[in-house]
Amino acid sequence: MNESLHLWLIPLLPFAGFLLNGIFGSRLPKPAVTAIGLLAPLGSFLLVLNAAAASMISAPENCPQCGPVTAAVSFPYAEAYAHPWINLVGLQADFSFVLDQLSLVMLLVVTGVGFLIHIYSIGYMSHDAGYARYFSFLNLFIFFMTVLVLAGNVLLMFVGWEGVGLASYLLIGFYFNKTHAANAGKKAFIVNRIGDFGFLIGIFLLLANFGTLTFSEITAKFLPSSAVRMVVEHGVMMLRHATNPLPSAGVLTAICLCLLLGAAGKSAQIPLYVWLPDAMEGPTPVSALIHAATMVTAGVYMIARTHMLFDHAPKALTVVAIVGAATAFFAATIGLVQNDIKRVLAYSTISQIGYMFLACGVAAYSAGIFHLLTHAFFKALLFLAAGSVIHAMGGEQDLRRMGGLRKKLPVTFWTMTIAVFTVAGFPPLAAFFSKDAILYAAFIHGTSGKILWFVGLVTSLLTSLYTFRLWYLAFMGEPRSEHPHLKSTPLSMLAPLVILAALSICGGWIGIESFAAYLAPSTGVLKSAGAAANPPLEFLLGILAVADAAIGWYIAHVFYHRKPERPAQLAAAFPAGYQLLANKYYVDEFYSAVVVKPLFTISKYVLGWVVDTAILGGVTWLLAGVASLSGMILQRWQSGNLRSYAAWLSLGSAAVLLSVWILGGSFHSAAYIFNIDFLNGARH
Amino acid sequence: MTILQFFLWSLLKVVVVTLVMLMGIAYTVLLERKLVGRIQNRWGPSRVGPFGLLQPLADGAKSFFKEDLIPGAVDRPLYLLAPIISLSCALIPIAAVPFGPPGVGPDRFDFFEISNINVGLLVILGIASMGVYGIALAGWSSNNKYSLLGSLRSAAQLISYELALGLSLVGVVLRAGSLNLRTIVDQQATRGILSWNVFGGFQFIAFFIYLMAAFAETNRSPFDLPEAESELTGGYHTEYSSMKFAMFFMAEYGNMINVGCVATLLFFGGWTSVLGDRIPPPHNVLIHAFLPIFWFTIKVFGFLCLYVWVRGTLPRFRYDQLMNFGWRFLLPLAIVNVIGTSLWLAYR
Amino acid sequence: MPRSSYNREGIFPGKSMQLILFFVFAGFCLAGAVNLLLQTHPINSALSLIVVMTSLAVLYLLLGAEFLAAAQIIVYAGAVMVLFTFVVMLLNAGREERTLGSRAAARVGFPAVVALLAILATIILHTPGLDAVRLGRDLATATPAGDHSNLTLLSTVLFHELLLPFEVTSVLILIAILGAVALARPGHEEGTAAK
Amino acid sequence: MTFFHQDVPLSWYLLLSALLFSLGIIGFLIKRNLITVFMSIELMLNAVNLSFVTFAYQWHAVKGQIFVFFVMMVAAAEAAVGLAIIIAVFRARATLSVDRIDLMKL
Repeated sequence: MNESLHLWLIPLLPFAGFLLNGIFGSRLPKPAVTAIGLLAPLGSFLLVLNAAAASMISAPENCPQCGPVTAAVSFPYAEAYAHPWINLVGLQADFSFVLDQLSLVMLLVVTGVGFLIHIYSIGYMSHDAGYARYFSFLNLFIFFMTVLVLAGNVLLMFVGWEGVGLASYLLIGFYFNKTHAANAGKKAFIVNRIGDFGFLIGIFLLLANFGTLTFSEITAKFLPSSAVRMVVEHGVMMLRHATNPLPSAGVLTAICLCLLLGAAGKSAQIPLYVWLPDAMEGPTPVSALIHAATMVTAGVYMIARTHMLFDHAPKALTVVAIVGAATAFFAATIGLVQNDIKRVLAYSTISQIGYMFLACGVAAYSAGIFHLLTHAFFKALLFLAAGSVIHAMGGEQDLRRMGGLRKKLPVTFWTMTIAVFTVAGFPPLAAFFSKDAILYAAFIHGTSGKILWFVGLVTSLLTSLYTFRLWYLAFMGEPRSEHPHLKSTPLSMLAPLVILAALSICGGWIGIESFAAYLAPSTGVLKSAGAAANPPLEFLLGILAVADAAIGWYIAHVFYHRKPERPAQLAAAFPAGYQLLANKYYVDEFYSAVVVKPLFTISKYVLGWVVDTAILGGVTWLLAGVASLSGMILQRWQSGNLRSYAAWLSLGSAAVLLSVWILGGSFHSAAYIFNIDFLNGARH
Repeated sequence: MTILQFFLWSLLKVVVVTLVMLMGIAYTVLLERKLVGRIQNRWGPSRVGPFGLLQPLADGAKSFFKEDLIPGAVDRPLYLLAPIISLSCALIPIAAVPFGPPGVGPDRFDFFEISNINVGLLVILGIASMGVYGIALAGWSSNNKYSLLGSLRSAAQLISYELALGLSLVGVVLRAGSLNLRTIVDQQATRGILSWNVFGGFQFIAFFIYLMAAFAETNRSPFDLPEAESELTGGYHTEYSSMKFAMFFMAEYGNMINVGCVATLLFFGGWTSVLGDRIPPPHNVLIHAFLPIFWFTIKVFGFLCLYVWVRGTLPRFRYDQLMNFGWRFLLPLAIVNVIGTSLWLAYR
Repeated sequence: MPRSSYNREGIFPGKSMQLILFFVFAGFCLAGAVNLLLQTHPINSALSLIVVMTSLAVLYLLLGAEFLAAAQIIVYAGAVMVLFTFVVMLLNAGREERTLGSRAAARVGFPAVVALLAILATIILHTPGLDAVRLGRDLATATPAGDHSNLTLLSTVLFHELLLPFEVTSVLILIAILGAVALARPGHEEGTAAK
Repeated sequence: MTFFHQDVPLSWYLLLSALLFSLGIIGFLIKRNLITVFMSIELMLNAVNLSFVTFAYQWHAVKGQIFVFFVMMVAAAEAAVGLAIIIAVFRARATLSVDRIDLMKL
């Protein structure tokens, strides 16, 4: 019943685009580069839509337990290629893609938003020298991201994981001749390495304790225990024996914490969030696609993917929740005082992802994914709008030098307004539903949940505060600097803005219940939804959320519109606090003092002088000496004289013949030397 | 028969055939001189004997008694070896040539062929190809630039045209399915002239190629560049005199005869009559024995006449023309012929 | 008349003929090979090699491989060696001078060769089954195919079982031709020294 | 006459081929002229061919002869290329002595 969806094409098209643009891009004319760069993601987007259509028929009840269904494609739908990809004792990793509700949603986001941002980039990068290079990198990112999402086992996912890291590194350092950009790229790369280190350890632990890395098999381990059970693998139901028993809770917790470290690294959560703000050095569309919409949410996706592990490790879940809440709060506070428009958005991103982690932490994965979806829309919108502002002001990013852009950039203004209201969480815009779902899920999550809920509430106040601050500073009031020439924004940039605006208006109207129901097979049932739902309470909480969003708006209105001098006074009143915030809690300084400087010292003195120069150098010198000495002896052999070669050759052949003869033992076997077996074969 | 008888008979065969061959060579020379004379509207040799029939003997005696001078700078052993190689390579191939059907005579002793080899054709070609050495060594050993150039030329020419020659024969071999000359002849005997390879076997292209290549192989005009007097004063045998020169001379005509024999065997039905097996073999033993030889000789004679005719009429090629003709025209043509023949045989 | 009546009986009847011919031509082979070593001028060596090859052809004939005998003469004696003599003439290579290039050749090589020969001889002489087979009486047994030429069998095997190797060899030869042309074309090789 | 009335043992052919092979090696060892060295290679090839034909006879196997056929073809190709190389070397070095030609680069 499973018709082939050709999942392999989804990553492959962007990869082809990457190769074409990367190799020939510099020689191709600009339109050709554009065509290649656009067609690749468009193709994979259409394929994803096709997959969605194929699966939508009676999609919700597709799950391993409920047997055959009437859909053209039943989830989880898997394609395996060239398998076994890795076939070692104890390690079986097929090169297999799996498509289920979760990965479908994620794919829609990645390819859809990705495609929009590709379009946007045409206008934004039009005057850039590295046009082809930019598009090839963007396609490369799409390729790796789709691999990450489609991966059927942790190992393949890790491949995509590293790949998107690479793409992000390349794109952050796109303007590699700017020192900041290069350093930012390096920073992102290194910080991600720390996270990936955790991820790797997690993978090893998984392999050691489960003996498999395939998601479906891991899930199977948790199914109600019986010697033989049904497992869905490669899209067919097959019997599989339960091998080694379930590991202990401690081990599970350890695994989950390692995975969490990886997720935190990729998704810029405490303690590894420091790279994201610097990542804003890259081109704005990149910030929108990679560092807001898709890549940074990969951590959330990963946690949702491996939820079967987290479900059985409550401690780890608590940690996830705490990390998420803390990140959300701190990032929001920092966002309050940033003056670079993109940095404000970066911190907003961090805090929003904090929300998602919070959701995952309270086992409301579908809520987290829901927020991921909406966030992808409005945050991409925010970034793109900011991008068009920057584009219009010729690269100006400082909020204090903007202002009064409302009339000059009407489209940008209105879309930005929609985005701002969305972020702040006003109904009926998308973020309202998702954030509301998260807060509700947190609230009903035991007593500790109440605290998390409160933090989330405060954070949403801060959120609306800093977003409206941005809004007022950029668009309201009078121009604080004369911008000589406002470049007109091309249509290719405006169209994505409008589309994304529409999406972030109605993206949430699905409603968490149906969304959660749809995701249920792959992320488990959402407790807060369905039976346990408590409409009045939910309504009350919604009112509260909207209220404090409104408060945030009011404060911002007072501070940045009616009495612009007030913030300065406030900063003067609490210098310490202001400095603390302005310097982002000195986290970077702390890291550099605790980690970076000692590392440099050790590397320079201990590793550099002692290990490298003395030990390794000495050993190498010794080896080289031995080698050259024996070379000096042996080189007399290679006299270059043909006849001496012949002499040694004949000696060697004599030796070989003798040895064969002697090893052969008897003359009969010596005779065997002669019976060249192809002769034996052709006896007549 | 006993080994002794075998030896005696074989000896007899060899002696007879060799003598016939030598005489043939001598009189081919005469034939050429007379014919060319007629072509050029003059009498050929006519003084010695009736119609100059004894001319060859006179020539032989002359060249035998002439002073045999050997230049000082030559590489002596090779200089002496070269003409021997040439002549022997011209005389040996006849050993593989059948003049008539087997089994005539006491207990199926093969009178009409010195040795019946399975791959007789290949043997003839091989020995003919050895003839290059005679010329090459002659030119090289006589330490003279004209000789060297001539010998290099002729060696190159021989090698180039051997390809075309061999390929042109492949068609015939394919049709007969054997390299045994007698098998090939028998297969042409069935319907007389209609089943000769050159007609019935559709091998006329092959024959044309063979003809051209044969002219070149024997260094005959229009391909007689190695001894182009105008440029090379005599080519590889410039430094040779008297008997040694005569040996080269004989070698050339011997080769002509060999080539003629091969052509007869492969394309013109060998010793079989024009009607082939249509007419029953005569009862008279003598006629039965010598009719084949008659036919064979007639055919070879015609071929030799053709040789002389061509020499009398055609001018000499230029060297590059020669090479181009061999490589660019004959060789592809031969390949096409092979392909065509095999297709024809496959779909017949 | 049927082809089978043309079979190879009556070339050399009698076993002693085998022996005589073997000794004669084996003698030629060895003499030629030794002469190849003794001669100082390459052209003489080439000629003696030709002697070796032609007499080898006769030995092939004795061993019932008449096609190979012919091929030996045509390919080796007729083509390859002509090439050699050509090159000798072309380069006008003189007598080789007695240079002392390597002591290893003398001190290692000759013992090695002697050892090799000794081992081979012992193995050959002590291997059963080799003396069992003897070339004898009528050569018909010599040809694996039996009554008429083994050419048919040869070509059958060559063009059915071993077709691919055959084609590959043709490609090889083509490449060799190209390589030869590319190498021998004057003017493009480094430092064109004394001509 | 008794001697003449015995057959030829195959081992004699093999011995002959072994002898020729060794002579080829010796040629390789003692000859200084590049062309002659090449000739001794051909001599070795021929020796091996002889043993192939002998075994083909012993086993009544045609494939032995076919192998010789292949060896011949390859030898022809080898001769063509090898001699071309020799010509090139001579053009470059103006000598054919293997003792003089002992450097890869000019």
